[in-house]
Amino acid sequence: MAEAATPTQPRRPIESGTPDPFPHLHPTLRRNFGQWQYHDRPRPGVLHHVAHSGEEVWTVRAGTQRQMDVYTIRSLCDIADQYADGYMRFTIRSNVEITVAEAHKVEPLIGALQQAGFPVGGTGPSVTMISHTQGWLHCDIPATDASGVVKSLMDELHEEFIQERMPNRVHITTSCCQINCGGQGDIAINIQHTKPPKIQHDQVANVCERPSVVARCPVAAIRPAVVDGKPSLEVDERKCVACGACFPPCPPMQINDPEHSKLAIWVGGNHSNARGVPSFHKMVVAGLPNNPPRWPEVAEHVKKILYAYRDHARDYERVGEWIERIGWVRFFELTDLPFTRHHIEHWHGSRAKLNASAHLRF
Amino acid sequence: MAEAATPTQPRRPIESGTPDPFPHLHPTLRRNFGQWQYHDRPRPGVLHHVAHSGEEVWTVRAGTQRQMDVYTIRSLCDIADQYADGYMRFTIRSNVEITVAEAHKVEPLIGALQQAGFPVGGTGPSVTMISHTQGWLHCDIPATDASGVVKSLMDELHEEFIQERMPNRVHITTSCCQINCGGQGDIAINIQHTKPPKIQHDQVANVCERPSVVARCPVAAIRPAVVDGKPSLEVDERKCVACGACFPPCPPMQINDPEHSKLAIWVGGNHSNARGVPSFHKMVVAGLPNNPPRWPEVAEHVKKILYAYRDHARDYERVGEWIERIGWVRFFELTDLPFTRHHIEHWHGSRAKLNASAHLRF
Amino acid sequence: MAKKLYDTPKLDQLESGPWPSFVTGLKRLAETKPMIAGVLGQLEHSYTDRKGYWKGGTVGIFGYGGGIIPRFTELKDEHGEPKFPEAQEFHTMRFIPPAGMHYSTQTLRDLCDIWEKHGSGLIALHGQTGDIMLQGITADGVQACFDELNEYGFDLGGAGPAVRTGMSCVGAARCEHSCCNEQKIHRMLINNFLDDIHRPSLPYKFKFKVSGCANDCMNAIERSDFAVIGTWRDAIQVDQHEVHAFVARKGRQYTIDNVITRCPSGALSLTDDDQLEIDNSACVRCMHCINVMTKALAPGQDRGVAILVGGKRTLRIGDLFGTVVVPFMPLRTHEDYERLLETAQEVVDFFAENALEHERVGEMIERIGLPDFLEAVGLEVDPNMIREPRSISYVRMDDWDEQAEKWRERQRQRAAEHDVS
Amino acid sequence: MAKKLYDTPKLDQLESGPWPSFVTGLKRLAETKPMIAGVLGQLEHSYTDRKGYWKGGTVGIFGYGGGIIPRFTELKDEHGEPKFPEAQEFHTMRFIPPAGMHYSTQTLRDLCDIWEKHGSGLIALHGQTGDIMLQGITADGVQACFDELNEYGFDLGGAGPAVRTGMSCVGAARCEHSCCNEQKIHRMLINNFLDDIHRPSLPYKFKFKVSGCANDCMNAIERSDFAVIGTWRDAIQVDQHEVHAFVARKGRQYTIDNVITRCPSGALSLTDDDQLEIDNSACVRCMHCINVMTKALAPGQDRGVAILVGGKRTLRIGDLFGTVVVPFMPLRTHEDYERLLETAQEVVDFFAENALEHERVGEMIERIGLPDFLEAVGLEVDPNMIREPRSISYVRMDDWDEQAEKWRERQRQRAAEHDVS
Ligand code: SRM
Ligand code: SRM
Ligand code: SRM
Ligand code: SRM
Ligand code: SF4
Ligand code: SF4
Ligand code: SF4
Ligand code: SF4
Ligand code: SF4
Ligand code: SF4
Ligand code: SF4
Ligand code: SF4
Repeated sequence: MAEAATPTQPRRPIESGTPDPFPHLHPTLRRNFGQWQYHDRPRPGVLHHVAHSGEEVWTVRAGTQRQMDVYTIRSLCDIADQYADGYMRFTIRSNVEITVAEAHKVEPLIGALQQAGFPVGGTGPSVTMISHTQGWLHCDIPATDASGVVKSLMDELHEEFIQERMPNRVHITTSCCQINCGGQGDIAINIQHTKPPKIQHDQVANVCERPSVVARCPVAAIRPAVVDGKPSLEVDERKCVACGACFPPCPPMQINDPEHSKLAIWVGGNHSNARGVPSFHKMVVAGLPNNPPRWPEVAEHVKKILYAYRDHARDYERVGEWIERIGWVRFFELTDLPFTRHHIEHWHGSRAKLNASAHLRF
Repeated sequence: MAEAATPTQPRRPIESGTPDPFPHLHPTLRRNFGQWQYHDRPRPGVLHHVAHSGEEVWTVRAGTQRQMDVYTIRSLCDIADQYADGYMRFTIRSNVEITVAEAHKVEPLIGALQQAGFPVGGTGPSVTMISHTQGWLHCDIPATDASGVVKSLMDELHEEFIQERMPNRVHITTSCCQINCGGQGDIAINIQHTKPPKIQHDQVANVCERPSVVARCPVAAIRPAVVDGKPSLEVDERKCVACGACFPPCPPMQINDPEHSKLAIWVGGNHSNARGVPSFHKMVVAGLPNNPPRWPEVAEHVKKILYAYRDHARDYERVGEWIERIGWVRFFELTDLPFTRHHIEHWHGSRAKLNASAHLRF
Repeated sequence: MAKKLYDTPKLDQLESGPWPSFVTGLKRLAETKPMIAGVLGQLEHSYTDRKGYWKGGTVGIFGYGGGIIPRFTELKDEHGEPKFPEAQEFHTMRFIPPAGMHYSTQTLRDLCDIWEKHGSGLIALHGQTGDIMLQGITADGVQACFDELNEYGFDLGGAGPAVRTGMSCVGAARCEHSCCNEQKIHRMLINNFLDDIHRPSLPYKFKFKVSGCANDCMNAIERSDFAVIGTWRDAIQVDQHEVHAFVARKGRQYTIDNVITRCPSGALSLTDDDQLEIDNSACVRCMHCINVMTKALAPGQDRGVAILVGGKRTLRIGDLFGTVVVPFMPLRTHEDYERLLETAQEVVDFFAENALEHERVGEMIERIGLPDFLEAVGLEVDPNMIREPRSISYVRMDDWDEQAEKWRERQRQRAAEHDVS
Repeated sequence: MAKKLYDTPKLDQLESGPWPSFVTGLKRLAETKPMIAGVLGQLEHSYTDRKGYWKGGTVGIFGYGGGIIPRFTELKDEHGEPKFPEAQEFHTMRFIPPAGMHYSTQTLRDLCDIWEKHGSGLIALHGQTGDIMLQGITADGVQACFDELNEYGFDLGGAGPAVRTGMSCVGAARCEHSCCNEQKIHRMLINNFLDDIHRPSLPYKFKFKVSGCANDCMNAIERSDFAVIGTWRDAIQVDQHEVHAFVARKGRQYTIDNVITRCPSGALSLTDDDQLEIDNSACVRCMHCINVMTKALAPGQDRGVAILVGGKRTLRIGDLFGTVVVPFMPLRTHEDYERLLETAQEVVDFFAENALEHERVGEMIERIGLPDFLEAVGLEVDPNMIREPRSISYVRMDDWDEQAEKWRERQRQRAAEHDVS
């Protein structure tokens, strides 16, 4: 890449930004850049792309744990070197993709990946890798873990990763606090706090810029206060929606709670513009316990929803489209989930979410 | 109806409320109440209903001026007596409906109505009577007239009333101030003020309850003020959206202006639930002059829109459904209307009206 | 009889053209009614200046607080005298018509006669809220006019912060789509609130409208605070023989393009032998297919009404549609009707006590949130009340388990009821 | 080499099952990296207490203000000493990967080697914003690690109130749907804002993402402040021969049910001889038909990008999607690319000067309104920017004629341009 510079102390950074990917592209991809004609999927986990030039490539997609040790990465490198001229890429969902230009290399490549413990799949109408965040491993504000949640769920959904038997692709996301670094999901598993922050009043003055904490609260529930003679903050507990937005700028506003930070499941988020416009996911279950190391209640509910989708949706319907067609009345019936007052949105502009019509289903 | 009471002074009202309609129903309707099987339209202006009993009725619909003198009403009574056993009804759009139980009476009835000056039509996919409000004739806050606007437009659209050659029914509404007593319309013609109220400061103290006027303003642009030593009100002219909401509770807040109260046209309002859910109308043209006695600029624009709809919509598409299908880009093209910053909504929750997708039309 | 007729060159232009002219009618009245002559004169001024010249005031009849819309002229000469003294007063009396706006000609003739005696002879049939508007009477005349019409059987409608006159569609009287007895519902509701109609003391207006089906010919969902809409719970009634006839007459392509593909819930399909298949659990009861194939299709037999609360037009926060608060209420028995009345009473009472001044019930719901409103008026939540569940996580769900249990309990009850019946 | 490995009974349960286990990887590292042994110990505590134990702080490298996420342990014993002193510091360095996340194995191996030398050996490929996350280094180590990787060709990504690392889809490199050169756009945009990446001084974060078509595989519309999405203006390219082959292979019914009726704009029809007819003026460029019939259909040839501004996730006012501010920008010439860059610069500059503290650009637009935003950054209004025009009459339109004239002028210009070309 860049030329080595003579070291000086202190060294000025080379502000090189985003590296050029061309040196990292498989030569067949490089040659046919922008000249692809179509693709198909000869089997789950394999994409077969054909260029206008007639050249073809087969890409094998495999799951990883994202949080990888260097040994894992090197084992992937070994496989790519042996079968694929020494190139690979990663998808936005931390799957690895290794491309070969010869059909006969596909099966051995799949074998090598599986052998090394990387499940091959995640293409087409499958459940691909869950979008991954930090959690207890690294973040400063998580109420749950990310790596463990993802591992637990992917273990449960492994068959759905390696097979393509969903009506359309299923994108699952998780987030380990209500900030939600994970995206919208066909199914999203997110932390939902249920109690206002417990304030460690003695620390507020040292750690928090009070006006900016006050400004963060979406419902104006925080006001400056003096507690035990020290400047602190006070929360109007009836107003507080337990969102946790005050916690990052002010760690003494303890929002995380082993008991009261629960998990909620949302469905029908969709970023793509295929057919319908992008849509936000909607809450369907809350109050699930935060239960490491394997969060069985979450897996149980996710599977209930996932299999209702698999069994009832039409081809190409994403989870949200399916529900839109059958209606929410039937969704709650099919999944046997309770419908409560909390499903009804009450936020600015939320009237648009009410049924302002005589369209009714029974 | 009720028995005559012995007059006393002061007399206590008989709180009889809504009269029973049964004595006013044509006997065939009375006999088949709740037992209708289907209907068709043998010709524009005529509805033919068949009951499960096999009995049939033909209803002839005709336009009226709504604001009727007793002579006009009596002439309708004469016709109903002669052809229809002495019954009639009025529709929500001030059309009269006269029902006969014999097929052979239909043509003579039509003839008599037309003869007396009542156009027969307004059924099925036609342009029916425009919803009518008060205007200069009677209201205390109008910026334009209603009767004259309706008469002028219906003169222009007469052919569309007596024929059924629209893709679906067209409901036009008008309103003579921004309060909008007219409903949502496939096409709506509404007053749109463009300047803040001119305050007659010397009268405010006498006439207006200041706090309640302040409370009426949707953008909090009004504050109490003392002008020339008298308590009055003051408007922040940059905030004011010229909605006129302050005018009814406080007539010295003169919002109506011969020059600056303009007319705007809105399209795609729909109250019915057939196919899509009910929808609000959307503004497409503004700045049209308030031009009595015949408002030609309004008629010109309404016809432009109406005939674009007639020529391009599919059967059963209401105006709004048609535009939704072809898209707004094409609507503005087909009608040759300008698209401006004012078409973009900027009000609470208006983000839902922005295009938050890659769905684009060229 | 009128002293003079004023020149109205602008208004005269509204006498030409095919549509019936109100000007011609007014001129006819002006012959004998000086008030109307004055009104024409003033209206001509409005057409010239592009300004209105009426102001409000207070006019009433004994025992009632509303129902009359007073108008006094503001068009004065340099001495502050009315330019058209005959039209100094021009009040409107709002009378409630029979439900469905049906009339015997006898009643209409009597109405005309009585009105001609006391007032100007100008009648609007009808106001947008459904009133018979008798337009043009002096304050002196209203009591006698009211007394005579009231004895005859008419009552004043609403105005001001009151329950208003209601409306119901022609419905069961002549329409095959009707899923309920519109006029019975209409009269029951309105006649239950007569005190609130006649003595305005609510925070703001409150309107009832009844449409017999989802076509909503009364615009009830947007134009009333409490909309009652007929619907059904079971399967659409299909006469396959008539389906066949329809397809034979109109063609397959036409049927597919105008019926099958226009169903908003994709619930329809046409079999190869021209039978119509309906997925009734998907159907949203929109009425479209029934509208188009009215001879072949009809609403199901398990009929009732849905209730939507909160419609209104523009003021304050922009137009609102009502939203579903009762997805289905059967209306078979006396008790069923009682329940409807109770629901209306609960809503009006809660509105009366909790809305801010000049706040409509829809705006109040917007302010306090639908869940709290439902709880306050004793209605259960239901997925039919929403387009979709919440997307925003800003909510406190401490009591999730409790709320979930409520639902489960209701499901158990429902199942038990089904077992019994 | 590690002094000790702690007992991790809970985490051990995450070693079973078919999915690759991060725990197994961490344990492998812990053999030689005490920091990771400590991290495992602390994580086990988190799994037991259901609490996180990291706090932030300040760690940086010379010349840059961001790019490193510092973590210090909060898990202390009764004396206030870290329970796992090896894991007292556990910072993450965010490095920018090659656009599209392509790697030669050589580069990956070198990256592993350098990181193993300076840090823990734990690498996340990739963060949700697209960074290579090197996780686990002490403050002492960061400068040397950065220097070595920076010399090698890697640069630090964004953190804090800064422009962030960008993302672009695999696109032209391997995808037939690509309507633009994603990686060129991506690099041009990001590398133009390096100062704003490395020296955080914006009101809040600002993200760029590039997807080559409306499938938006980068989730750009919701997850970036400035989304660039490939699209086209002319007709979809159809190979009727391949359409035929598709229908022959899949069947008519399948084609109708999965392609024709799934078009959101009703733009498709299948003729009786299995030709596909497309109403390209209705088509919204959603990609569905092209996705399903990729061999038969392809985006048109007049390609370019749309720009949507304002996407973000939950904080403050709930999730927002970006909204269209440029419906179409061709990207053929050098000048075209310059225009894209200028647009981005205008947006970032206006954001920098006008957003409140901790306010994203989407929230700012929500606050000031799209029309004012467009005017401020010099973009023209277009009906493609809205789902539908305003329904609320609360607007001041004093300057209607002037605004209308602007549109007419643009239409004239456009017509003139067409005449020339
Ligand atoms: C590799 C990747 C892009 C990258 O640069 O990393 C990618 C690659 C492809 N996507 Fe994607 N998509 C990728 C993430 C996404 C995402 C984002 C995400 O996963 O978070 C989306 C939007 C997500 C959402 O809406 O929630 C996405 C929505 C689509 C769609 C629209 C699907 C739909 O019907 O809604 C298509 C079209 C299709 O499936 O034919 C598509 C199609 C494709 C195609 C078929 C394009 C092509 O012709 O090569 C690629 C192979 C897909 C396959 O798996 O069969 N891709 N695709 C991403 C793989 C992620 C993974 O490992 O699973
Ligand atoms: C008489 C009247 C009810 C009344 O009690 O007064 C009425 C009567 C009928 N309506 Fe209506 N509608 C009447 C006002 C309305 C309104 C309200 C309005 O006009 O302000 C609406 C909703 C308006 C809106 O959405 O803006 C309305 C939306 C419908 C629809 C739905 C149309 C659609 O496709 O969107 C139907 C169904 C249909 O056309 O088959 C319908 C159908 C009918 C049918 C066919 C019902 C029947 O089987 O008898 C009636 C004859 C209609 C015809 O004109 O061909 N009626 N109908 C009203 C006549 C008004 C007039 O004089 O023109
Ligand atoms: C007469 C009538 C128009 C007509 O010519 O038909 C009418 C006339 C007036 N309306 Fe209306 N409204 C009339 C039906 C409506 C409707 C339609 C409906 O009821 O279906 C609406 C829309 C629905 C709704 O209720 O929102 C309507 C929404 C308003 C509003 C706005 C209410 C809101 O919350 O947005 C006002 C303003 C107010 O009440 O402060 C208003 C106020 C008025 C006032 C009282 C103006 C005022 O504040 O002084 C008008 C008296 C005019 C006059 O001189 O008689 N009028 N008004 C209608 C009543 C006649 C009747 O009783 O039958
Ligand atoms: C590391 C990462 C998750 C991951 O494991 O992949 C992450 C981790 C954090 N995010 Fe994030 N976000 C990460 C991608 C995202 C994304 C996804 C994206 O960029 O596509 C989002 C949603 C999109 C967006 O920008 O809105 C996201 C939305 C947030 C937010 C909410 C922003 C908002 O306006 O709503 C915050 C809160 C904040 O910035 O104050 C936040 C804050 C944070 C912080 C800095 C928490 C904090 O305030 O201390 C987390 C640091 C964790 C750590 O210890 O490293 N993170 N964050 C992702 C960045 C890695 C990378 O650089 O590649
Ligand atoms: S979702 Fe919350 S806890 Fe998880 S990485 Fe993002 S900021 Fe941290
Ligand atoms: S948790 Fe959210 S709502 Fe509660 S005080 Fe903190 S910021 Fe406000
Ligand atoms: S729309 Fe305005 S001016 Fe017209 S009748 Fe209603 S309140 Fe009066
Ligand atoms: S016209 Fe409307 S916005 Fe202007 S001051 Fe009056 S109420 Fe407020
Ligand atoms: S609302 Fe329904 S029942 Fe009533 S008249 Fe209209 S179509 Fe008939
Ligand atoms: S009533 Fe409407 S939703 Fe139901 S089947 Fe007919 S068209 Fe479809
Ligand atoms: S966004 Fe479009 S161009 Fe990019 S990878 Fe996905 S399908 Fe291909
Ligand atoms: S791209 Fe989408 S909108 Fe366009 S024709 Fe294909 S399916 Fe229809």
